[in-house]
Amino acid sequence: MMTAARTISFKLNGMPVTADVKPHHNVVEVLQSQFSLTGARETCGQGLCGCCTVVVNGRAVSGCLYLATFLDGTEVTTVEGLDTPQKLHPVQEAFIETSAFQCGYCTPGFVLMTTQLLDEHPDPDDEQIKHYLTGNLCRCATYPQVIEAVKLAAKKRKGS
Amino acid sequence: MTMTHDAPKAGSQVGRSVPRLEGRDKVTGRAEYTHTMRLPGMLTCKLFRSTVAHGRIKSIDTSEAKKVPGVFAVVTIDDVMKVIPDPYYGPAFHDQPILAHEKVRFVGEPVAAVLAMDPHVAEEAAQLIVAEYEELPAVYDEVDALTTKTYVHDVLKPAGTFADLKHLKDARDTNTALDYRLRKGDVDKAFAQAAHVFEHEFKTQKVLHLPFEPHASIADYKDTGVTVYTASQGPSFVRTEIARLLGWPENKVRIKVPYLGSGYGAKLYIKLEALVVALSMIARRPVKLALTFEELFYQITKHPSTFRIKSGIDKDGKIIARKCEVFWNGGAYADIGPRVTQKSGLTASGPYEIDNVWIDSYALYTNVTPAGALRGFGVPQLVWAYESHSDMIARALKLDPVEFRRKNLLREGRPHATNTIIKDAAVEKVMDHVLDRMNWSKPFDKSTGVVKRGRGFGISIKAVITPTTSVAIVNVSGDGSVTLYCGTIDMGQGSDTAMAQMVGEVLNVPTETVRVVPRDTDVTPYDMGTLGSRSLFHMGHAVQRAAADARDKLKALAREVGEPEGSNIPVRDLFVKKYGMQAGNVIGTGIFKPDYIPPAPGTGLSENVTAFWMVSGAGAEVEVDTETGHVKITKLVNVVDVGKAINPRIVETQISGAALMQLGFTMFEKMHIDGGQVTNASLADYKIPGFHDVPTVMDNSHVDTNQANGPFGAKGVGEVATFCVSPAIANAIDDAVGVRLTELPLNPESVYRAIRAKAGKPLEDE
Amino acid sequence: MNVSGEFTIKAPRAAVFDTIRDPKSFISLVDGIRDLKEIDPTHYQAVFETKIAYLNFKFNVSVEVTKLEVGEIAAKIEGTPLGVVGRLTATTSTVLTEVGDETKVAYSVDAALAGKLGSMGQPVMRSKAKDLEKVFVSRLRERFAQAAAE
Amino acid sequence: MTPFELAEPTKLADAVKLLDPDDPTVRPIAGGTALMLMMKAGVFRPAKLISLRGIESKYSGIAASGGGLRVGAMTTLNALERSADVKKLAPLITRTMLTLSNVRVRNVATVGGALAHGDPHMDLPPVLMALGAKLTVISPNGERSVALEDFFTGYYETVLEKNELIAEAHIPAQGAKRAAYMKVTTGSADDWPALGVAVVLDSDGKAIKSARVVVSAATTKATRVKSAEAVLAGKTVDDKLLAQAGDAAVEEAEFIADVRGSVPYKRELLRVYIKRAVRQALDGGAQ
Repeated sequence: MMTAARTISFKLNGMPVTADVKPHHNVVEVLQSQFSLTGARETCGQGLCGCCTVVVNGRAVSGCLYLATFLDGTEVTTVEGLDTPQKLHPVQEAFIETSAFQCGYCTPGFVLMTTQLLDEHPDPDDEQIKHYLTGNLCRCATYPQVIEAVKLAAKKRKGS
Repeated sequence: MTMTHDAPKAGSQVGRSVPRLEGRDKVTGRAEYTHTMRLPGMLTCKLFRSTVAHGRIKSIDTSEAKKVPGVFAVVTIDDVMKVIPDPYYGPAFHDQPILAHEKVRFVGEPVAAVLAMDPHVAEEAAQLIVAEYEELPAVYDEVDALTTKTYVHDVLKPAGTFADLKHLKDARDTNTALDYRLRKGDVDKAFAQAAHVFEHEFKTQKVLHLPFEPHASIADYKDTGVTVYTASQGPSFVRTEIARLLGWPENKVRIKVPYLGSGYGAKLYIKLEALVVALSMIARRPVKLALTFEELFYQITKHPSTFRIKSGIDKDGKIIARKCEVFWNGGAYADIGPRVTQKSGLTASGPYEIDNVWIDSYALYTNVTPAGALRGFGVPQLVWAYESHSDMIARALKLDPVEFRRKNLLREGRPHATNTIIKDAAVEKVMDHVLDRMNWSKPFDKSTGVVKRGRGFGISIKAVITPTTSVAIVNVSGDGSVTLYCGTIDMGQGSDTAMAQMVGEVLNVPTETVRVVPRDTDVTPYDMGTLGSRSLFHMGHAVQRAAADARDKLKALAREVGEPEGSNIPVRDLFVKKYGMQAGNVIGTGIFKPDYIPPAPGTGLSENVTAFWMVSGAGAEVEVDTETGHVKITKLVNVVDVGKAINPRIVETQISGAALMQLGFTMFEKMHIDGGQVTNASLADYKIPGFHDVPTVMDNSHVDTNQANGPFGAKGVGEVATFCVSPAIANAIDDAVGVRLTELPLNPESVYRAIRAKAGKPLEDE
Repeated sequence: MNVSGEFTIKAPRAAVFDTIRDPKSFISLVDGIRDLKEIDPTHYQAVFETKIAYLNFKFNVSVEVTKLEVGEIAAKIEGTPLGVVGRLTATTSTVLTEVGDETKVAYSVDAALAGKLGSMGQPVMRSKAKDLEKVFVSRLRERFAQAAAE
Repeated sequence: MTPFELAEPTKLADAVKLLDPDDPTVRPIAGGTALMLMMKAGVFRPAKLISLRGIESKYSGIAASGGGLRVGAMTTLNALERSADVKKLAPLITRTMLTLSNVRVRNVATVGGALAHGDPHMDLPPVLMALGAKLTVISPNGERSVALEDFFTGYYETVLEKNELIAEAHIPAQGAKRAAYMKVTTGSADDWPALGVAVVLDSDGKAIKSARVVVSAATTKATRVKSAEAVLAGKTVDDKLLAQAGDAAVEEAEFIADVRGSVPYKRELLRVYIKRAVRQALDGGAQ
């Protein structure tokens, strides 16, 4: 039984880390407050917009609806874990090259979901893209450009 | 085909699809936004909000909240007035208190603020505050607001910023925050002479911006000065207003704005900034207020509107008279509503040449969340009405909707209703381009089954907010690298990139090498605000001038150090020649304010009412399910006159994004309000467009024109593609199933009810 | 939010009126009202507690009887939920009409819920209101069925 | 959100013991996607949550058994979506998963949670109900079986006692039956439905032997409309019959108005979609 803060351990973008969390803390606030990772953001707070997307044990989840304590023992990837100082992830490159964002607030969620999409469907058609990304919303409505970005990313991924 | 950007290069920068300069920060999640910022020692604020639409505050009991462990302070207006004695702010009226003062005027108005280190503690404590109100009658509808005896404000307090509001000073017993009038010719006489007169009423619903980064501000107050980090579209205005509230010179107030998780007008003028400054003064620590998504519904919305439009048509199909009465539902605080009322009001008669025009446009206070500008400054509400009206007239007179418009279109060199001569407004060209992209002249299969097809279009014009000022600085460093200081906020529209392209063009450097400094009023000079598609034109001019000034100074420096005319010496070497090492700067400055003649009192007429005209058109093909009222948009054509496109790819995404946003406002977005309470204040119940709402075919383009007085021939584009989407779709629905909807949104139930009503079997109410 | 409807009770109008006009008798018909306090003959206070699944909502409620005539009762209700910022306001009107030896009860409730519950919970509350209505009708019927049997 | 205790039992039997039959502030949490919404809105403040994430793995599995499917309550919707057994034995479920919420929710939300939450807008209740699913429910006092059609009692309300948990769902194989689930949105395309209609037909061509028809979303709970089923049973499908089935369903169902539509409009939608769902099932819906 836990009542107050407890220390959890997990792998964050490949690095073993620990965090002190209380049961009512969600993943987004712990990433922001304890790791200064602000790529996952809470917008709608209801798991509908996708701005809070993080990948836990290889599966995308809504960080705003996910209790941080459940990260104990998992492997977590955030958008900050995709690139290296030398090179952007092909999905990130594709988003830049197609201008598949405007304000950029929802972009990390789209980028992470696209990496998952391409893992499952390396060569997706429009319907697969729309279906997979339907839980990501963009108030700037760059949807047509995102579809272009996903297709370009698929091409880049095959090339690399 | 995938359209990607052009590779970096020197030489011509303008007209290049340069990838956004901030792209890398955004796709890696490292771009900075106020909502996710933290300062050491910062307190978090959570608000206790009114549950009454209109009432006098009898008491506020904060005692239980103060007892919650971890609560630093609970603040009401009494505490605020100890540090800011006159706590009222606003761009047009000083009507909005920092926290509710004596009265509450809408459900959701902030009444008390709780400060704590832990946001969960603050939130919990806010739930324990109890306020008692003496409830007053409330007014919600904009037309009622004009005649009711219920007054939202006891006395009106114009801010003094705008000359045309001065006559409202100390006005009582009114909800009218502005009554704009235009009088041209003699409408009554013309109506009497008209062969046909048509009068229709159109309504728009309450919708809101919903920036995905909700409003957020952090204030760090010190007796020597205050720094505010804020998600704002107008840091210069915030600075002026905070300085006024504090009785300080502007130079003690520093406003810093990182990237904005969009704005669309939601973050204009002053929003949370006055409150966080007051709280930081009280707490003597940094204080952050970041709204939740739900709280956006209590911050700012678009104006609902009622538009009564009446047109007199002669026997040849020429519009000879038009009377427009527009009622704008401004909510509890004026915000920038009076400007919406005036600046859009003056184009209410549309892109048509009409000799006799009468326009009354009223900004009205009501007891709902305040309304401000939303991607179009009121123009989408007007176009919705006048372009629906155009089709209804053409249909009634059995005229071709194209030919009816063509007969009446405003053309180059002709006077607009305001008497301003139309210049560089490609109205007919845009319309023809829409029709071309729609294959309008080709036969169209309307289908005879359960699902019927139809098509429609619309055409529009807008005047830019005039006159406004922008200032820019271009700094060439000792190594030749170039830095731009400008106050335009890049909230996703790509302004940093476009401005850098202009600098690159003038100074002949690749855009990618130009640094655009993050907005900070200690550093970046004045700009009126990032709004109304004004920045590319106004700030673009200032930037172009600043860059040209720097270029001229570099030339002067070359002469000074003895370089021959036309020398290709690298800039770095110039500085070395001058200072003996890599050192020094060349600073270029640019200021722009367009010419303008204010509308004459009484008639609203002016021969120079706008710095430039914006023009857009849209066409829609729809499929209507006659059994359910569902409308599928199979094709949406958007055409905009942008002058010369500085960055074609960004222009295209702006057109596409604006049209899709308006598609949401057209088809389903609506704030439901019951007894003053918003009942769908969440993304679960207030839906916005997603992937599956994108029309099957989106066809976005801009016509190739030149804005002769624009920087590099360019003009604004951010909001223009919103204007015609709503009437184009409504016109297409009418074409498909013969029903006319006059109120947004065009949701399935509304369409279905109209179909049933037309069949003489109306569906019963609830 | 408006909830309205009508039903008939096998009892004379005067008897039905007496049952509804007496606050103690009235609240025993409504599920979840307790701790009734009379302030004066037209003002009352009570606690209203309702459950939706595992969610408990408790309101302090004040009632003002605004009309009390044979055949018609109207009241104004204000409630404050405990522990969450909100406000419930309602006006109700009940009209009793004689139909032969039965009484037709026509009621209409205009309710508004402000704050958190109002912004997110309207459909649930609407559904709850329907449930309360059913309980009310069945308890009223039961009472007169009992009265008839006695 | 307010602080609460968290217990993480490793056995389902222990989990039900930790629940309190009289204390509504003690709740189980599985995927948590729905519960978190209530907590974040401040309408639910738990004293204690019992996490079911650590319970025996058999409750997270799908097995083909006795001509049907046994689905553990902790099975994620994602696992349900990908299961070959589900696709073979109840393809209607696989097809429904395509448009059920979004990938992130399906990755986390569980079958038990989606049922126990009792939200009338969810897709799984009408579909499983139309397929004739039964639930095994356990409490410290033992277990009982509840037909899904008897499970829901109202908006967010079910027959579950506060110390009961769903252990498994048993879903009869669809076999040769024709089935369809259609949902209608009136806001954005990905809105919660204004109406859901699930039909499972035992039929021979257009001749229907028996039918199960379930309405959801427009009503306060997923509901079998038996009068419509009776209209269809033993008849050959034509426009008239479908109209009669629609009328019967509209008569029987209890509608609720919300931002997605008025009651009269939802009635009309149901008429239309009973017709469309039956036609879609017969024309090669999920088989």
